[in-house]
Amino acid sequence: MSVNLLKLKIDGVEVSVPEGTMILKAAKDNGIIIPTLCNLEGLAPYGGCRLCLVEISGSPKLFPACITPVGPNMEITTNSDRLKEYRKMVVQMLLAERTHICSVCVANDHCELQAMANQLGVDHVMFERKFTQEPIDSTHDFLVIDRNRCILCTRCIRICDQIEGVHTLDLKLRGKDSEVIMDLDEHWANSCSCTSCRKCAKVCPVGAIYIEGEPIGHTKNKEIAAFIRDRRNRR
Amino acid sequence: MSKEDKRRIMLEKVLKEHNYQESALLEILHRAQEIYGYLDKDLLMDISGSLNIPPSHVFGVATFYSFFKLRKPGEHVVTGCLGTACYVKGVEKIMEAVEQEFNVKRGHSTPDGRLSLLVTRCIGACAMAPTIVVDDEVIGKATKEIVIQKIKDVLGGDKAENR
Amino acid sequence: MTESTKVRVATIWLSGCSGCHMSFLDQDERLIDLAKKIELVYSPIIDVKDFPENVNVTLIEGAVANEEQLQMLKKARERTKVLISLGDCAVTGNVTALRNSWHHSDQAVLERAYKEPSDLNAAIPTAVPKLLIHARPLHEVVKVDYYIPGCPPSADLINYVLTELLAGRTPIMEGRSKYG
Amino acid sequence: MKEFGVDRECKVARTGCIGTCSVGPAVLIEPGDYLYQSVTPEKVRDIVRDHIVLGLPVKDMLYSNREYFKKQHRLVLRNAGKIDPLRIEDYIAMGGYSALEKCLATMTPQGVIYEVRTSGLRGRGGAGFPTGQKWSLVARAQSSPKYIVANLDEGDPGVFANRTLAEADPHAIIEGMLIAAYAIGAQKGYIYIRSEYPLAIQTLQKAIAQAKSMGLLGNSVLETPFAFDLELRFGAGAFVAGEETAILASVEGRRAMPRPRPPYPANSGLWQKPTLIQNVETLANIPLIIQNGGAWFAKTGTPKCTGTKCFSLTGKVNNPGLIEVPMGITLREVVFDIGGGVADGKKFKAVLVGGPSGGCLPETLLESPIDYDSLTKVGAIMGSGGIVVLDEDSCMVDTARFFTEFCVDESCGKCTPCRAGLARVKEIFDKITHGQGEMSDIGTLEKSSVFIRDASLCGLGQTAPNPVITTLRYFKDEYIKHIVEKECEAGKCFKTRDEEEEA
Repeated sequence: MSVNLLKLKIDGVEVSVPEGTMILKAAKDNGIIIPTLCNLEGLAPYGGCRLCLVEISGSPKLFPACITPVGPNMEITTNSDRLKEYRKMVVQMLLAERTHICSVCVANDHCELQAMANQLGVDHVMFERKFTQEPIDSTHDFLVIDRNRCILCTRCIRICDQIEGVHTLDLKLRGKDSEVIMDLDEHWANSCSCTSCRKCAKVCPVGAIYIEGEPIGHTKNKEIAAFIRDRRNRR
Repeated sequence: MSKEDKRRIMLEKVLKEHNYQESALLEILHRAQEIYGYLDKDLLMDISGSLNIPPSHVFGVATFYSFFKLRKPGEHVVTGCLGTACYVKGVEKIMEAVEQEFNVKRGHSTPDGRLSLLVTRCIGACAMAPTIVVDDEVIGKATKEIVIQKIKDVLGGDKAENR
Repeated sequence: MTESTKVRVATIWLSGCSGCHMSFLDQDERLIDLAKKIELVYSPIIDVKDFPENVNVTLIEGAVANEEQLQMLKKARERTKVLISLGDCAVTGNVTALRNSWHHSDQAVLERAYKEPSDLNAAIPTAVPKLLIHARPLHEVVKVDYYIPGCPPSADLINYVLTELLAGRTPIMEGRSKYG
Repeated sequence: MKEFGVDRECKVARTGCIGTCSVGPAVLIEPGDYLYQSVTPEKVRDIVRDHIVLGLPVKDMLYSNREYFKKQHRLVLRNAGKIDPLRIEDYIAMGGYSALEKCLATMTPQGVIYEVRTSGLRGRGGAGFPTGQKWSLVARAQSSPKYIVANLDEGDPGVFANRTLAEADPHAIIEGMLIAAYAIGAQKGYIYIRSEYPLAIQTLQKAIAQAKSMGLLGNSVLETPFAFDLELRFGAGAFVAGEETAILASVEGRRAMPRPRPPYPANSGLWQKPTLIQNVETLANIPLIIQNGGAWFAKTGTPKCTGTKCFSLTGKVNNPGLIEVPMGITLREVVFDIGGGVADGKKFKAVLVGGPSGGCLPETLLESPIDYDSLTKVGAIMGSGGIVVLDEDSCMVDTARFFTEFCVDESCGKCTPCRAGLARVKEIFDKITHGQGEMSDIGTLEKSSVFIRDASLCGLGQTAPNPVITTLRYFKDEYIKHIVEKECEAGKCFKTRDEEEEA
């Protein structure tokens, strides 16, 4: 099977990319990192966080790079002033949405949201921060979920469904009230389907799901989904 | 046959009608709510098993849509329409009056379970705004006096029957 | 450079742990260079009673948590040209804002702090200024010109920001600042 | 009627909504289009005696505002009030299903699409995408089966055009779907309808059953090889489910969360198969286009926006109701000529066009013609056709707050701008309407609403800031008054907590 290569420009650099590749991946393969929080290689793209928005010349709209495939002769801009400004907005809105206090968080220094804020120069949040009282569930032997730190990226839900294959996790309610739940919104210890595989904790970009007593740097593993998927595909 | 068994048979019929299709989840939740009045966790687990879809998925769907009730509603249900036209025409004042008169907050039931006060985002009767639905009766061009009297009537009606 | 042409700098310590001030002092020998250009006119580390007029730069550590601090912050803002939030408490509320989650009254916060943990003679001290309902970052109360996040911000970062400002440049925080 | 002995010459018929809801119950007497308003059982006796027996219309009970109908142009609502929606025979008697017959007997699918293209019809769901173009995309898509979804999830508060259409003329929707299905090669269709519309659901259920028994739906439509089956799917109280990709998720039995496009539903819709999603009002236009030709249809409206549009006219207006007007009519004509102006002699302040994510337009923009492009230019949208008139008693800050709150409640929560952003915008409004606003809040509102518009995933988030953006553009003075002088001229804001509890 021959792969059709497409020619396009990313930030002015001409590149050749296999047809069907998402812009995010195409950029990464050519050394351009587009920020994202919800996307994770190996999981189906979600398009929710809106950090990876890029401009494609000829369209006034912005496109999520994680879920928009490359097209022939596309001219993609990944880092205009407007995009930088909007990415800062996304991070500010996420920081303001729930209780994000880096200094007392298990994920301090290993948090993708924190790193994103630092990288983008979000030196303050223009919105009044919410200090939420979402339930913390530490009933499980070693897995803990603190929903006050959740950014609703759904990586945990997707890896539970797409890689582990049990779909213990899902979202309940909608909008700002959305929460990650186990089964019928049970305590984690009472979950009828959780296999305690820890993948959710491995891919959580923040400190919302973590393993009690284990250094978080040890838990986190961004490659796990891509690795398992890749090996499965080879079979 | 107990009431519970009868309901289960009705539910089974609904499930069968839809061929136990995953995609009919919304329809089945609708019908289950009609049969049982509300959707408790046992019922959701039952549906999850019958359609063979994960419990968290069923719970996620049941809570995403505001029409589904996961708690037992009151015997009588008053629903205020908070659509644009009703809002502009002052439905808020009527709702506040009802809340005060019957000591119930929107989204909740009275402690004795006799009355639930709910809100909806538009029943599509905008030219009759403001509208309030008391049980199944739509009251158009409502005033707080009319609505409160109507609620008193339906609440009082039960008492008379009981006697 | 004579005293009168030096930049008048103040530092304030509101609800914070003083770690940011420690970090400020961690600039070590760079402080000597700094001292040639600035005059420290008000700070917890010098003995000046009232916040002076005509201050060029004020660095403020800590969140605003009580009435006294609120008045202090407002006064500082009025008398300062460039106001800088120093550290996570000033920028985000940080640890001092943890109490915001409980949405209690100030009384409940005091009881939690002074009565519940103590075994003996539990009492709320009378000298505590009245708490605000929420501990807030500075920019929710007054206009803030620059932010130096961090818990604490590194001495390098503090030095960078001050050096840039003294040189009349705008500090670039992208990739430099660090929360937590 | 028996009493007067005219029961043989006259037929009492039930019918769908005529559109004059504010003066209901209404009775229409044919011939002559005599419409009686606010009828009661006692009054009916007078009407029958004077009008039918003596031939003298009862003048003081007639619907007084002839202007209400004069400026309207009823295509979609052609049968509303004229036929009994529960009788398929009535629909057929008015020429119903002959367009379908014409298609199946004399036209190729390409020919049907050509007519629709020629008509210039654009999607009535709000976005205004050219219908013919959409059809050819689905028709050209390679995989099968193909599906068609009729969108009757009229979630906009203050809008009831689709409900009226379904209740008054359900077969027009079904016929439109059949023709569309024939054109694109679909064999299965769903009508996705809000569960809040029980009468419309019943009407459609009956209509589908009748169509099935007449051989209009099923394995062999009108005894041709064309097969088409139709099912109803019920919404369950989620505004976002009206969005194109969210409706697909909902029909599949999932949470109605939109997904980014591409891929477009035309290529990958229901169960990843090519799917045509069309608003029911669009579909109801189809039989007319086939009957009379695309060129005939294109004569109504403006060159770029052909045909008519139904609007739910509500708020502080004298004649609220459902209207259908040609594209290009001005807002002034709608509000003042058809609507009869502002109720109770109050002063006009603004008109909100396009539902909760529409724009608030001031009096100076009343000359704007109603079409997709002109409305977008002034910051409003066609949306699903809601027009709410606001008078001097309405506070624009409070209005923007109300719609923002609506969108906060209805956001699905998938993307950050809509979920986290709108909630912050609403908090800023709460601050301002409680007297704690600062001038810097205006800047924050402007910045965030433009960001939410540009960065949100779906139409809900992208249009949700419209009321904020337009009120900031046209009524900034009111914001400043609220913030600086803590004054609300309409008297809506600045209730203290005590006052709120008292009320």
